[in-house]
Amino acid sequence: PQESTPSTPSASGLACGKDALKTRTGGKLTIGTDDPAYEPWFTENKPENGKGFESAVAYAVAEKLGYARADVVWTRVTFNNAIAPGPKPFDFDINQFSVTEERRKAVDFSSPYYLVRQTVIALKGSKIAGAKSLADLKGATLGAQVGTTSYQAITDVIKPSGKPQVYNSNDDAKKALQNGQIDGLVVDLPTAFYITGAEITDATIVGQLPQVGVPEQFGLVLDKDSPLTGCVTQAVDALRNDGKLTELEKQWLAQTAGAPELT
Amino acid sequence: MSVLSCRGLRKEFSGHVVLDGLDLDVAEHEVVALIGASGSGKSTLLRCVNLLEEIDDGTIHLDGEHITDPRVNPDRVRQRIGIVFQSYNLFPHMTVLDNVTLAPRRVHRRERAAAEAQARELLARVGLAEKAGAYPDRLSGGQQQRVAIVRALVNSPRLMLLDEVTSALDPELVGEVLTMIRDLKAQGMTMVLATHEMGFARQVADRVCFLDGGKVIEQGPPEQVFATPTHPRTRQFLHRIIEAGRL
Amino acid sequence: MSVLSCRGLRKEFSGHVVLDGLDLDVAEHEVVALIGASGSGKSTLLRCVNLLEEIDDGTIHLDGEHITDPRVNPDRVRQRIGIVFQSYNLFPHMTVLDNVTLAPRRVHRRERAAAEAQARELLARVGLAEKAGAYPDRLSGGQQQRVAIVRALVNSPRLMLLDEVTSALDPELVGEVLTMIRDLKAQGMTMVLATHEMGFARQVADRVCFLDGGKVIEQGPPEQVFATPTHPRTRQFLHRIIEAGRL
Amino acid sequence: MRTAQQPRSEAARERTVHRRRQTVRSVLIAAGSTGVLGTLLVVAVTGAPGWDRVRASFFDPGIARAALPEILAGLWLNVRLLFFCAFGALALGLVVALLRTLRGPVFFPVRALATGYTYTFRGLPLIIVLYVLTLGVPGLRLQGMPSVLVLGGIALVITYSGYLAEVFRAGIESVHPSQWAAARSLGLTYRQTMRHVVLPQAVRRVAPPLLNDTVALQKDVGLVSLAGPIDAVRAAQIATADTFNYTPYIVAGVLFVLLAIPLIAVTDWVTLRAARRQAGG
Amino acid sequence: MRTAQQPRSEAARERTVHRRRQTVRSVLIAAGSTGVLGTLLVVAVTGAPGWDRVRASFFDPGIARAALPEILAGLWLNVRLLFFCAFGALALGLVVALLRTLRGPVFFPVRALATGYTYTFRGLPLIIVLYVLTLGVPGLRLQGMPSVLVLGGIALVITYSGYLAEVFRAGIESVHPSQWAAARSLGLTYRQTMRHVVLPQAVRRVAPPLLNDTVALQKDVGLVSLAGPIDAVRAAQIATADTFNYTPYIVAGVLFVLLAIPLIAVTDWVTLRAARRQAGG
Ligand SMILES: Nc1ncnc2c1ncn2[C@@H]1O[C@H](COP(=O)(O)OP(=O)(O)OP(=O)(O)O)[C@@H](O)[C@H]1O
Ligand SMILES: Nc1ncnc2c1ncn2[C@@H]1O[C@H](COP(=O)(O)OP(=O)(O)OP(=O)(O)O)[C@@H](O)[C@H]1O
Ligand SMILES: [Mg+2]
Ligand SMILES: [Mg+2]
Repeated sequence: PQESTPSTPSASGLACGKDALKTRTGGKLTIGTDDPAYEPWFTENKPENGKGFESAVAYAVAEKLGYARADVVWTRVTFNNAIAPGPKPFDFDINQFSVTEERRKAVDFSSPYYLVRQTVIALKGSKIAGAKSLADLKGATLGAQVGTTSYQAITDVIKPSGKPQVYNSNDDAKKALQNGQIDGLVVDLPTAFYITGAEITDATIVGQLPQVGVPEQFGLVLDKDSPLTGCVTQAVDALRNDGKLTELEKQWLAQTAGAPELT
Repeated sequence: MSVLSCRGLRKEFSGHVVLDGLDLDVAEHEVVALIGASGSGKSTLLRCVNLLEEIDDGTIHLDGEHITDPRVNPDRVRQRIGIVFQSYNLFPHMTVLDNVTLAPRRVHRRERAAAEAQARELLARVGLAEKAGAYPDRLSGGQQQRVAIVRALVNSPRLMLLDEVTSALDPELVGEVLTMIRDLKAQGMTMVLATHEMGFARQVADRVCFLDGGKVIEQGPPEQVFATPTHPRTRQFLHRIIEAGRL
Repeated sequence: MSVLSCRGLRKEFSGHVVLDGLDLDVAEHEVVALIGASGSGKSTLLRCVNLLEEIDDGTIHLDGEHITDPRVNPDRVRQRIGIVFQSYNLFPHMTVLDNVTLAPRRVHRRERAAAEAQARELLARVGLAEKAGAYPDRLSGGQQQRVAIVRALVNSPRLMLLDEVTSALDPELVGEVLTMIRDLKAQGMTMVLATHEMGFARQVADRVCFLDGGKVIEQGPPEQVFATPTHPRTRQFLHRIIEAGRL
Repeated sequence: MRTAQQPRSEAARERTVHRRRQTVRSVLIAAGSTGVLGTLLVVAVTGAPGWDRVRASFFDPGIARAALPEILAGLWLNVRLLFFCAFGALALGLVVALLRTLRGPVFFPVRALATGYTYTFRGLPLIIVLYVLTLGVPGLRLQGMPSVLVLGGIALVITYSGYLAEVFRAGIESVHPSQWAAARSLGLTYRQTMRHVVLPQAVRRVAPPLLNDTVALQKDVGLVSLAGPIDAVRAAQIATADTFNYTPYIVAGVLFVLLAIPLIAVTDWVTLRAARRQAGG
Repeated sequence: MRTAQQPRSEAARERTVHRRRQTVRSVLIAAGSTGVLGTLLVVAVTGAPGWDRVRASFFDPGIARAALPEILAGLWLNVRLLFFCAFGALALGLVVALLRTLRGPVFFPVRALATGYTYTFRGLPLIIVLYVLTLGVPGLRLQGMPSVLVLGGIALVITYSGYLAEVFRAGIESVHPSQWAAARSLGLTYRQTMRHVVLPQAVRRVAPPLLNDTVALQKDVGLVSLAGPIDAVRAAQIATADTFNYTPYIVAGVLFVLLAIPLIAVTDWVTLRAARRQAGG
């Protein structure tokens, strides 16, 4: 994950101070995320409290760019709106956006701040709770949120025989899992830990899906050709290099190690 | 014994008294014409006799049976009385034959074939044999009215009530219906008819009753009532009718 | 010179010929009654004269102007002709006063005050002064019909066309409208009226025209046409009317 | 005309007694049957095996209270959107209907366009129009692009005006030709007749379907939340996500029904009056 | 009755010539105005600054072809749901309407329930009913819980039957009281009159709004997709999320409109006939 993606403009030589940045509101940094904002990425649906991994990363980036906590303004944008083409109401958005080439046609990404794996979770008594391989999942009814890489993982990696179920939000999908309407739910690993640990306690992590192609990474989303992309990338790189990202990961996503691998 | 006997009939609509102690007797085979100004209660009287309106006082006897007794089943009474309205009220979604056979089949539970045979015979008698399969809106007003009469007759009623059966018709079509009613009279049907057409009343009625103030205030053979009315109200009414060119 | 002059009028509805070379002249101050069987084309003729129907052949002149010329603006012509229909056709969403003043205000661009003053005067003359603010559905049929006539009169038409103006009315309400038409006649209004009421024709018409087969096949003063019809069709028609009790 | 109340004959007295007895019996029966049915329903519902879970999941007063402020804030968005969209759709629908009833060859393309418009937007699910307008169109980055809320409102107006245009047109067609004849025979032009005689009557005739569509619109305005803005349903959804409890949906539903009841009552009243008038005519 | 075609007089010939000239002129004007308007539209649209981007984002044939199979598969779900839900809602709506028109004190609670039903489900957004039934109710894990699709179908049936009940009731009320009088005077009972005389006429009267609601239902059945099943719109959404191109929505929209056109055409025809009959009556 150290290599920044090639199309990211070089940050060197850019003046990235608070005064030089052309943000939406001068002197303020507007950061977007969805409503509700989910754990463990945020806590209590309050991005402004600085708690939760993504909230902490956002404030760290802001700090690197020279913004005090008070200069950060949060705005709420739905997942699908944030990555759709079109003008953006934020300077950057942090909402578990996986960096993909398709999305890059519509928006800019910063360099990645987190390496993610898609994970299948199921109720403990479910027929797939003990699955060891992708083949064990073939006959299962799986669900995911629309427009996510999780859904793509179902259709591209697992390729189940039945139709996947698609939901507007992870909440609906979780409810369907809890109701037994789907056998398994695909989400990213930290979310999987949070769901199984705090939300649906009779659910368990079945396993992580194998990585195909480039590793999946989360990046900050910026408006296409945003003048800030270079500076934000520079800030994320700096955080990675000085070990801050690892530290925040340990603090907020500590338990995510050790999920079984599906082959 | 009279077929119909009304005693002290009283009917009001929210305080507006329409019938006010009306008495009327109709003997078997008799044809009685009700005349009177618009709003004098002719239609109301007929609807009360058919139990379509609840009366407020008085009694109605049909063939000696007290039909305004609240314990009487009105559906059974209505089967013995035929009523025909000014506006025909055929069922527009049914053919002529279905209109006529609806009551025999559903009320009297007769076989379709038997009911239709009888209906066709009656229709043929009034010159509508070939209209059996037609829908009402394909018929002239006069034809529709004849079907309505046949529909009432098919129950073999003891008494026929006819409410302005010609007044929605073009003058040239009135004749057909008149002929039919004259035939019914010849067959001995007991009838009460409300009408604005004095010519009609004169031609078919055995007795003319003039309604005013909720009562029958003058009655007698048509020649007498039309030629030498005794009550001033009757004279005034007939004068207005003559003025309008309709006597 | 005649006010209205029709020559060789022809009108068909999808192949069904209703008017077939009809000629009719109406002199100033003359009242002409059109009679004839239902479907003989009386209404069609009146609608053609008012340019509500396009004719298929022939010409119509109004005060010597060729009004069936396709280059003539029909809206201008209609302002000079008043027409009243059997079913009144008042505008139900407007008061009597608004009904009457609509044309003066919108077509003739008159001041509201002036238009209303004139309308009130006309309404008062026919006994409807206090009904000016009422809506049509609060009026009796006779009152509605008088309003319809006033609405046509307020344009000061050269010619009034009256189509069965009494036949939707209760017999007791006919009188009011008859009186009004007699007054119009006394004031010298030129009128053509279609009617089924021979009594009405007899009372107000200077001349009666009997329509049959799309033509006027007999005409003359009412006494003559009713008493000694010459054409066999006329005799037959009058016979049927008498039979229905309406002559 | 007397308005005597006391019936006088023996028969009448007997009938009155009978009727009074029947009235009393009716009230008793009504009360009794209501009680029986009510009890049966309550027992059936609360005695069902899952009732406790239903109550916990759908009728939790604490959660209801907590969610209420957010849902009310969302509802305010619905109300405002309803207001503007209703007027916009009525105006646009009327214009399209008038274009569709224009006569004369010059107007052929306008008529055809108006017809195509009504077909397209009556056939197209609102949600597609919403997605295209709120997610797709901003991507074009045209100048002066309005906010998502305005775009969503436009989607609602466009979709509903397709219906309303047809409602207006049916109203115009339902005005009796004799009204046209009466107006034209007075010398009024086509426009004047339409404006002063036909339209006022047409609008009155189609008041019931117009109101019905307004009720439907009230329920649909919330779909703009698919594009981001938080309406009442979305607020309930967010609250549900917090608590994993469906009470917020019930709260939103009750608020919607309360909001709709006056409109529905007016609609029913107008509809029945129209139905009875049709029956009476 | 001759059906002569040749007019005979000078005036008639002149008028015929004039009319023929006008017909020709009309056709020319129609063609001309269509051309002009069409050209203007095309120039305005394709010449607009963002047209290239619009075409690339909304009208990409390659993406349309790629998305079509999935969208068609989704549409098949819509069609099946429409079929079952339409029948279910019609049947339930009729039952509720009949309950609401029952007379007599015994039926008071039934009438009240039926009234409450129509108010509630006309006021409640479909999306709330859908959420509660498809995601909330299964959470109770009652026995014999049907599938999401069936639950979604039930939500649609419940919501739409609220409307349809009112439509039927308006139809029943619009049957002239004289029809009741005529049937009762023949000795038919209330039930027989309702069944054989009133209902058949009522249904005919309300055919236009019934059909309209079917068109609306066709557009709404897709909302069950929020509970998981993939309908046409959802399929388009998935395809769009893959490519950030809105062509799949356009494809879905075109399919919906094509599917709806026959139904809409029938609806319009029935509506106009009814409007004209009302005008003619
Ligand atoms: N259902 C009703 N509710 C209230 N008033 C009614 C009702 N039916 C009739 N009336 C009133 O009762 C009076 C008598 O009406 P009815 O129809 O019996 O008169 P009629 O003699 O038949 O008149 P017409 O010659 O016009 O038919 C009228 O004043 C009428 O308005
Ligand atoms: N718009 C129309 N389309 C087709 N046929 C029509 C139309 N108007 C009238 N007719 C037909 O033209 C004929 C003449 O009708 P018209 O109304 O002029 O007769 P009328 O003499 O006024 O009859 P009535 O005494 O019944 O009023 C009838 O056969 C009628 O069916
Ligand atoms: Mg009467
Ligand atoms: Mg006529």
